[in-house]
Amino acid sequence: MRLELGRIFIKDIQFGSETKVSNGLLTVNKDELAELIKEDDRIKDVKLDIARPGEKVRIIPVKDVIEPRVKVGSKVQGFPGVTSAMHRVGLGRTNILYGAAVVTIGDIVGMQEGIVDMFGEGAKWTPFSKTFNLVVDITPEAGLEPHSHETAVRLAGLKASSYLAKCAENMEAEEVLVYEMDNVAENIKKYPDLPKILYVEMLISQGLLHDGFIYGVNSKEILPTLIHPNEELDGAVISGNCVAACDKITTYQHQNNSVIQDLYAKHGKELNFLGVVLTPELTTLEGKFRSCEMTANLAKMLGADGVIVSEEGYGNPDSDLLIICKKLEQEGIKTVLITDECSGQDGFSQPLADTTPEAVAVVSAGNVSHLVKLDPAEVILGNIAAIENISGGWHDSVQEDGRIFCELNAIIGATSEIGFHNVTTVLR
Amino acid sequence: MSERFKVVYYVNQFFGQIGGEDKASMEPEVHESTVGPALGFNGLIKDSGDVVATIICGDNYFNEHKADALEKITSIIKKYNPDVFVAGPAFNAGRYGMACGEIGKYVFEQFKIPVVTGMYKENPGVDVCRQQAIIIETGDSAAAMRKALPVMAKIVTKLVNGEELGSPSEEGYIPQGTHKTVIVDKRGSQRAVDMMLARLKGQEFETEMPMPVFDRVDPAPAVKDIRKATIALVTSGGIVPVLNPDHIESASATKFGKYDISGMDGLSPKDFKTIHGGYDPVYANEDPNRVAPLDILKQYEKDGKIGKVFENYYVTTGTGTAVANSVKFGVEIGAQLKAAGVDAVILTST
Amino acid sequence: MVKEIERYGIPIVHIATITTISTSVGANRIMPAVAIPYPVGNPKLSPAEEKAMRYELVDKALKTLETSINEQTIF
Amino acid sequence: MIIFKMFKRGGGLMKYRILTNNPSVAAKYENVLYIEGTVDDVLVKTRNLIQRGESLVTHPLPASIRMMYTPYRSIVIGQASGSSDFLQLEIVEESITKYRRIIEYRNVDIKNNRDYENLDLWLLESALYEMNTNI
Repeated sequence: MRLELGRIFIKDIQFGSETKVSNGLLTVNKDELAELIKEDDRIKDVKLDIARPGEKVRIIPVKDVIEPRVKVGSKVQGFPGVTSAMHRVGLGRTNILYGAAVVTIGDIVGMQEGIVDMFGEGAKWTPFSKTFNLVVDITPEAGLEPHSHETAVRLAGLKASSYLAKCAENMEAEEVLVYEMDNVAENIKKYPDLPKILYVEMLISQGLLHDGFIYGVNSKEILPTLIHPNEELDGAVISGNCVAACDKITTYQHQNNSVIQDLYAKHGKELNFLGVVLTPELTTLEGKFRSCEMTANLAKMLGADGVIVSEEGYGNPDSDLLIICKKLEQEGIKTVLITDECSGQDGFSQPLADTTPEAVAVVSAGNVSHLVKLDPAEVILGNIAAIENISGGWHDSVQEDGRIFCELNAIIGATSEIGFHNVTTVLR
Repeated sequence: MSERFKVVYYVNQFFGQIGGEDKASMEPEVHESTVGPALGFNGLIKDSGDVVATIICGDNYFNEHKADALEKITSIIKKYNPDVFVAGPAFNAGRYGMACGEIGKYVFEQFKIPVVTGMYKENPGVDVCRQQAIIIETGDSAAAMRKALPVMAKIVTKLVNGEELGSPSEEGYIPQGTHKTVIVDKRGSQRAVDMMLARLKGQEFETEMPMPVFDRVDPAPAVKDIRKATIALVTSGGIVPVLNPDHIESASATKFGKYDISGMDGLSPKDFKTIHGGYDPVYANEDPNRVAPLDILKQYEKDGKIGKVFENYYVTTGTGTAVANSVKFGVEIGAQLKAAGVDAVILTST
Repeated sequence: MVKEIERYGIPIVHIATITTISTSVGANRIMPAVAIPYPVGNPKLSPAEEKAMRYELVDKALKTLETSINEQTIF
Repeated sequence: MIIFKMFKRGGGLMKYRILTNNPSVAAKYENVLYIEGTVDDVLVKTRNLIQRGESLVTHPLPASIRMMYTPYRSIVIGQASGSSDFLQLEIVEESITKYRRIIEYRNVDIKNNRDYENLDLWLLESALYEMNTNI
């Protein structure tokens, strides 16, 4: 399977009369996009804004982040099984408005969370301070029940991303990344001496605001599934997860899954990348045992020498991570886990994340309780009161000088457990 | 820092060149000269700072008159208003280490200035102040002085300049035990791939979330004749006299209780109850022997099947994994049992 | 705690419910307890039965102390 | 009132209960052990029952830190299995430790109570659905 990702570098976004890209400037026809989003009769109104890196803008509460992309030469556009009919992804050519992102915001059931600061201290902690963001804030029709509300927000973001990139279908890409991999059998023949590595990506799969989707199928409905890494890189997996700001996997992070990218970078050279297993993080213990057992079995069947396991969320998924690790290590398969930790605001508590003797190789994506002080913003996109509800915010977290104390867990992507960001902890 | 920084230095009677054990009871005195290690230290910081005062205090005096000593030291510090406080190094000297630790912790908390000391890693003073002070890891004797002082001087200079310290191993200090969140060059996924490859190649790798390591101890020899043995009863199940006279905490206790049970023939619910926060107390409160089987042990004693039940019963609270404090309790309880000639122990956990 | 006491050369039996934890913290003589809230009791039994059961448990505990072992043993 | 039925493998009904401090759950389901108290109280009660040999059907913790600040929690407990399951005992113990550490510096968010009642109910129903599909 060969996938080409053509990058068209975006260096600014502005509203204008026509949606187009020229010399790195993405111009967006606001009315046209708004009309498109309002085609969904669950949506009463939509507000569109732009947030650029360095601007004193705070976006809150962020629901999802999506990278604008277009499938070149394809009649069917959009996310398969979600915003379009099922179609093949993971091969052919996809053009990307690289450096741009759609950011959806708005509250569903008082569960506001997730800050993206485009400037100052806060910008350091989120990867989405570096993208030019088109911010989509919908107002639902009165009385819309939360499940539908969540769906409407999710689809609005995905549709907006496809809309923005449509104009780039026939553009010349400035950089083309090629992701190509033979089938497992061929690869083993080709690279007999390279260690075979599988990637297990765990997904929160627990109900409203706690779901992920694979080709539109809710991940809580699946058994652990083996997919080609290219499928995920090309839009097969999207986020419906509106909690866990710091350690959820946004759609953007699925499209650019960093573990997949970094394994690909060494594929055929230092390792043999077997593929991706998507594993649901369920609520029942029985479900957890089943998923973990089957995940370990898939790794065994594929002859994996090593498995990198990434978690999503904190709390009950820690148990899944532990059990998968234990089962794999007992089979003699070496694991590396990526997770985050809670070692208290002062960092002095022993992290509890995952303590099983088998977890000998763990990457820490940071302390979720680490305190940061955010400088005052000039523009708030969204709702400043939401900071009080943000995980990490508390009643007096807004200071008189406008600065905000918050824990890292309030910041989108801060402690990404797919290792998307550069945060970690060190012992001092 | 354009101005020169000021250091107040603390040493004991020995390093203060007053005398040995015979002078260990001396009260704190202050010298505006640099004495002992303070002299060497002053030479190492001479480009940017000065030791403005050396405090010399007897180890015994400090440990026996802690409040007085701290009060005197406080007034000295107020007078000289230093930018940083340095104590020791104490190497493996226990009383000196405790003094450096207690004073270091106190000064840090009262004056909010950096505190630097030096100790051998097993010095009991380490645990006293590791979170407050930067403790240079030294050798176990004064022979390590020449190595320790430059390390201390370097760290002191960094701290007064507001520079961030590197890792404990780079800088030579004992980890404070904090997990500091930092931004690094490589993203997490890349670190994971590198760690995986290192693991598979059998190379060394460093996990970013180390587990507590438990050492092992050889099994003690079996009791030769149980009928003559003194058996002690210990529990982590939180069964204490009903008024909980020692105020033992309901979880992760910071102390243990020791109660004379020699006159009892069991743990009566009238006299004992559980304060453990980790389980439903109903059953233990109905009959505390369900947690610590004193009733049966006493019956064994009466029947002559064991020598006797040790007169003191020991109790703390904790689940199996709360390690740090339980080590300390084990050391103290073990010492007392050993001294009392106890032959064997039954420990129950909830 | 177990280990530190044993370090003085005093044999010690650890009666614990989650024996896996007892193993990992380094106890050598380990005996499974009845349940966390009543390691050496059982409220479902009559008082006489319960006492008899506890008698047996203590008997077993004392036997572990009389047994020579070379490694961690769950009795 | 709904009695949620959970079947045993090989037929028959398995006894189970929902431990909850959420009035909406108590109002909707019959086999509920309602706890008038905090999430911490629900967790402690769960622990006590597991320590007595009942079995943990759903995990005591939510899947994110954000959810830990919410004031309601519903946990499904199955009938006594007869023997204590170490893993369940450890999960429930560790859940309490984690919960308390996360909540240490925080006040539980009660401004959005109605929403949280509903959210907890929906998440519970998602779990019940998950249980029901595994027969």
